[in-house]
Amino acid sequence: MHSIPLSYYLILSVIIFLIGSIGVLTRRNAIIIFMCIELMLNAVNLTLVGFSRFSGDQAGQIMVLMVMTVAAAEAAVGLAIVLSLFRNKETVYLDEVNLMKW
Amino acid sequence: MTPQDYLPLIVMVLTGIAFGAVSIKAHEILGPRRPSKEKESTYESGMQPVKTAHERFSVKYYLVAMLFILFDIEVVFMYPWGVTFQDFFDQGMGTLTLVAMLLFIVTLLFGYIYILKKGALKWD
Amino acid sequence: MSEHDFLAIAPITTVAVFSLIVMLVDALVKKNTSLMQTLSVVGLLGGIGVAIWTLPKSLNGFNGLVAGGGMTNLFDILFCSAGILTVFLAKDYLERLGGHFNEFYTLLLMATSGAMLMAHATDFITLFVGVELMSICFYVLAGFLRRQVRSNEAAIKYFLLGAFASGFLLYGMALIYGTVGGTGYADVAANAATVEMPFIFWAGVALMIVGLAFKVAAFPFHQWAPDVYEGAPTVIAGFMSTAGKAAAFSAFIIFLNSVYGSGVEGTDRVQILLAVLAVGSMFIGNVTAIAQTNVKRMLAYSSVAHAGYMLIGLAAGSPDGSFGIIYYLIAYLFMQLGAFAIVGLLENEKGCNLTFDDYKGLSKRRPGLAMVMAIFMFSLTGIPPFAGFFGKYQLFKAAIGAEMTWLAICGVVASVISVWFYLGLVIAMFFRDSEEKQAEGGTLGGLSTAALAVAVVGTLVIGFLPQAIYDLLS
Amino acid sequence: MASTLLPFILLLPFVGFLLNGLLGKKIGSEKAIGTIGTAVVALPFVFAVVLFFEMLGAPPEGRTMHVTLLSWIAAGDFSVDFAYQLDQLSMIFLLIVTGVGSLIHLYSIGYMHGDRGFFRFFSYLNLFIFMMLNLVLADNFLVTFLGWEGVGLCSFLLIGFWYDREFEGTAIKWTGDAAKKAFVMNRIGDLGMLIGMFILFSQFGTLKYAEIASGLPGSMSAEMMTIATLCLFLGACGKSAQIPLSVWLPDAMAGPTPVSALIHAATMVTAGIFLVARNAALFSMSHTTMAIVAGVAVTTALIAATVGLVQNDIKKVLAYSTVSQLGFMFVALGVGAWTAAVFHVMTHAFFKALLFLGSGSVIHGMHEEQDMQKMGGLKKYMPQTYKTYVIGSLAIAGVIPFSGFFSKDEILASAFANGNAILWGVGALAAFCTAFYIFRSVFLAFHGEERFDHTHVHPHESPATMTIPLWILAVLATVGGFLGLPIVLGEHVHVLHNWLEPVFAQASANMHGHHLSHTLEWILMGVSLSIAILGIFLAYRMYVKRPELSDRFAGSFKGLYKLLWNKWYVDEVYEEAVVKPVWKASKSVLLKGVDKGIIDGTLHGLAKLTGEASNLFRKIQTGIAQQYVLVFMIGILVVIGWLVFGGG
Repeated sequence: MHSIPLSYYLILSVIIFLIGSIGVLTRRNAIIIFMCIELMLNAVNLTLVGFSRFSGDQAGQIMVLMVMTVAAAEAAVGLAIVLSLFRNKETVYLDEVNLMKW
Repeated sequence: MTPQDYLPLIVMVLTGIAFGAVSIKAHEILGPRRPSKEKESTYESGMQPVKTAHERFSVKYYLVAMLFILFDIEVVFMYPWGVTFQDFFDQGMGTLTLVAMLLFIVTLLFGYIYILKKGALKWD
Repeated sequence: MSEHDFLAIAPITTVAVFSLIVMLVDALVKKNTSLMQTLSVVGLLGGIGVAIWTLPKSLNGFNGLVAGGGMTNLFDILFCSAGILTVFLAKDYLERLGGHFNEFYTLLLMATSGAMLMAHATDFITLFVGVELMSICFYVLAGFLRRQVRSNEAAIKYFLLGAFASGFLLYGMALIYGTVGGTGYADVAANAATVEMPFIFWAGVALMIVGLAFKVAAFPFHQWAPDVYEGAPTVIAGFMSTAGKAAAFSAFIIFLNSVYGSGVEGTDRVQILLAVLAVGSMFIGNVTAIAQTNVKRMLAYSSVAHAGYMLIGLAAGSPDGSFGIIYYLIAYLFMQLGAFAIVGLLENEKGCNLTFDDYKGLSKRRPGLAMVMAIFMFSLTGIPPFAGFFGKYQLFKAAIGAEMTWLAICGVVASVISVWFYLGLVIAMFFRDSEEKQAEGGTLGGLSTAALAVAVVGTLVIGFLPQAIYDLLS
Repeated sequence: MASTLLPFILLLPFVGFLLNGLLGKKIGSEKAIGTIGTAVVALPFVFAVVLFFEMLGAPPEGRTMHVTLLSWIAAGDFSVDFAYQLDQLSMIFLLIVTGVGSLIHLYSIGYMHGDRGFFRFFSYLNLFIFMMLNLVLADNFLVTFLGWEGVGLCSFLLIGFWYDREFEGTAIKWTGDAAKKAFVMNRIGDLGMLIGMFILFSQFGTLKYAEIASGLPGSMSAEMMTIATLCLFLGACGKSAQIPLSVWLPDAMAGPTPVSALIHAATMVTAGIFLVARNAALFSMSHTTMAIVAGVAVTTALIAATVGLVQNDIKKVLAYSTVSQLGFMFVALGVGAWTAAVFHVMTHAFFKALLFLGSGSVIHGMHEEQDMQKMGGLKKYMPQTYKTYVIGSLAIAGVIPFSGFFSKDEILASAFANGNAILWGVGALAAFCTAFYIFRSVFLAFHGEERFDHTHVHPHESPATMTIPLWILAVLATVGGFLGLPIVLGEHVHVLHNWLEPVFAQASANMHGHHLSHTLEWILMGVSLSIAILGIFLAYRMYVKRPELSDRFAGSFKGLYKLLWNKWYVDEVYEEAVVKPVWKASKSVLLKGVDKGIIDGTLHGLAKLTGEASNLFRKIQTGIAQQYVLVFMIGILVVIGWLVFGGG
């Protein structure tokens, strides 16, 4: 049944996670950065589901549901924040937002 | 299953890609090109194009979209509830489980009343 | 399900329910500000009451999802007190800065309940939900003055970095879950010693430590803190830097206890790691604070240093250490919140009155405030007999108890460095005269006065009668 | 009896602090405030005297009393109470603090007259007394440390009392900076003290002096003992202004003169000596530490004294003199002459307070003029101040029978006996400089022609509230020495020694110091006396005699003045050969080089370094979120690397 071993899931999720975090590191647009973060969260979801599937323990999948909901809430808040920033500063590029430093 | 068994699949994918590429290229090569204003203009099913497609949407769209996501995603918790409800019911914990879900929905309802009263769903 | 389950989460439920009520009042009742304030305070007081009521019990509810009683409830009381002080301070401040929206109270209560959930959590799921509930409210609150660019900037930075960090936190949870085969701390304590893939387990622990270290603003994951605290509304900055830190530490303590308790080999590495983080935070925080000209930012950097002091307690990994952390957090709550409160009181619409120069000659203009501020500064420096000294003393003692005398010595050195800037402010207030006429800050409303009084009394009481606190904690 | 009186002794000053501090504005009248302020210190003095006689009545071994006011901290294994230990040692300090303290309070009523911060001043002084009493009466380190920090805080507040005045200090401009400098310096010392406390606690599991002393040597290795004691000594250096933490004291003169007299001469600065004396048993375990103490101390004594030679600000002279005298006390501690140290603390409290108050009265009469070059001939304007000041000078110079002679002679003698000739020689040199600079100040201020312009300055004698304390202190400075007559006059004439013997028994046992032959003691006594006389004589020559001589010389070439001529010539030669070099050396090398250059330089260098680091670190905070993410990621890699592969 388990034709595809667990390690495949884990490696794939690590790759996705890294793609996400590298995206956060390299992109300037706040919204795209946030998308990358969502990507990281979903990579984690993959890990959780994978583990849960192979250990037969349901908790992992419940956690995935939680993560999805939280991600949605974060998305809503995040977009609102970006919006209010855009209203004041006319930009969504993170490297232009450096009023406070040192 | 061994990798060999995937061979037909791979062949099919390659064929598909090749077909697409060839047909696009071929059309470029073979097709006659005599551009004119009408041809360049956007196709509005025969109508004259009115104004540019690039325009800002009202923030209301985003607002509603966010709210939709929020309330939509909550449904996700009802699936496991629905799946396990029968078992709880058999154990005689049906009412308790039902009350739990009702509490959950009521909490959502509070949120709904809030956005309603705050006028987040008003359009004009 | 049994009454145990509900008793375990009773304090959280109280505050959460009140947050919903406040939200509805906001939506349904007109002319409701004072009513909402009253309700918020009532809810938080209720939370404290319930917490005290269930304090003696040792509860464990919902199949190990949450715990209750004992230390956990102490944290509840801490969060709720911070919330009450913040509510008191918020009115004057927000009205003066033209950002008085009623959502503030709902968000504050929800953040508080999130913090409480973190303290109660004995399972990754509940911990994650708690962390996110608190953080999301903080994201909004940080950007609450939505017409100020600084506030927006604080919000966006906090939001992106925070979400990023919780991604790692979550990944850590997932990896640990996979290796120990359960999301509960109980599973960690039971199976950590016998995992098949120790590498993955330790990677998970590392990621969780990173995530929590971010939440407490510890070096090298601290860089968000100065910017966010500077940009956020001052009252919120105060609440975040006290209750937020406390919540993260409460989760930190419980999680690490489960790891230490599991008897898995390699916990010494965790201790060393935490010690290094502590030293880094203390020195980076204090040394960088020296060069600051903005008082709010100076406090932000120093809060990094204070996180470092408390990490010493974690590094010690002993009951003494946890005790020291709680003690320090209580002291820190009063002095830090009080300091931020005064900064907020002096701050005016244009966000002026924030640099050291603006504080020159304050003892002439506002002698009372200057005196109180001086007390907070001395306490933060750790000069006896003020509260801060005994907190530090406990932590350093714990470090010595854990054969980490060098760590205690680093702590003492760091606190000596901190004399420089804390005292600089006192000097400015008392021994300098302002060159030009100062832009007058806000007036001292009744509620703010009450809050300040509480903070001062707390600082002094903990300082002069530490015995009381010991009895409370022991 | 003790248990009933001690609380009053402790709490009365605190009550005074609250009264003056909170209601001072309301009370308003200086008389009332001054009376309250003085009474709350004078009453404890009376009580202290009562207790003293009670203690005399008790048998020597039964003289230690422990009083616990309230349990402060009791956390499982570890408990600290507001517990106080009244034994022979703390009794002496108690008497000094309250006695001298009340005199100076009395004096301040006149001195601070009309100052807008009058009530603030008195509340600070009362608070200081309270903290000082905590310091000297504590029976455990933590309460001492509480007082230790408290007095630091008060001195900080009082140095900066006139914060709006400019002030000519070493590398600082405002009195506020002087205050901060003092505070930071003290914190560096406290750092040492805290570490020492931690080590002791980790070794003995208690912070009670008695238990630690009885637990010695405990499980401590010799190295550990040395480290601990050295850390404590660092703390002592900070409070008692020993090199390298000495530079704050001269600047502390920015404060009002009564403060200089009370805090920076008589009481607070001797806290370091108290700390070492209180832990004599501990220190005597490590001969390394003792040697270092003696070395540091004697260096301080000499350098400070020589720097004192060239100061023109009368208070600066006294400040450096204080540093140097504290050096003498530490020398005594370093060679295990505990009694001598305490003895000198006492006599020094008398004569130095006297000198400071005298200078204060001069400054007062000269309308805040502190430069001795702008004084002269004040003898006839303020006779009382003059007389008392001379008495104080004789005492500090060490002229028999004034108090200074006995204490200083005992220190030098024991330095010779238990230390070595070098220690004695340097000490003697310092003593010589002391006699010289103090009388230089006498002659410059009170003798010679009047160098101030009479149009603006009208010198006048100070009011009775100021002169009375002067006289009382003068009497004490004269007779104070008889408490410690040299042993050579008989076994039991050294009252103080017999009094303190039980306290230091354990420590002295560790030191097994040897006694000098009586003849040698007589010789040393004679030497130190002649040194003092010589110094005074030289000062006289240079600041009083010589001008007249030169005038006469200008007046006539008559042969009968050949003798005088020669004498004058000799004088010149002498000055060229000896005085000028010393003068130059002290001015260029010691003052500029060591004091300002090395010591001050190092500390400012440290501060500067921290500042630079601070500016560097803040640049890391670029304000761009991605850069934070980068640091974050690096951090993660390190953490994972350590936790996963750290175990190898």
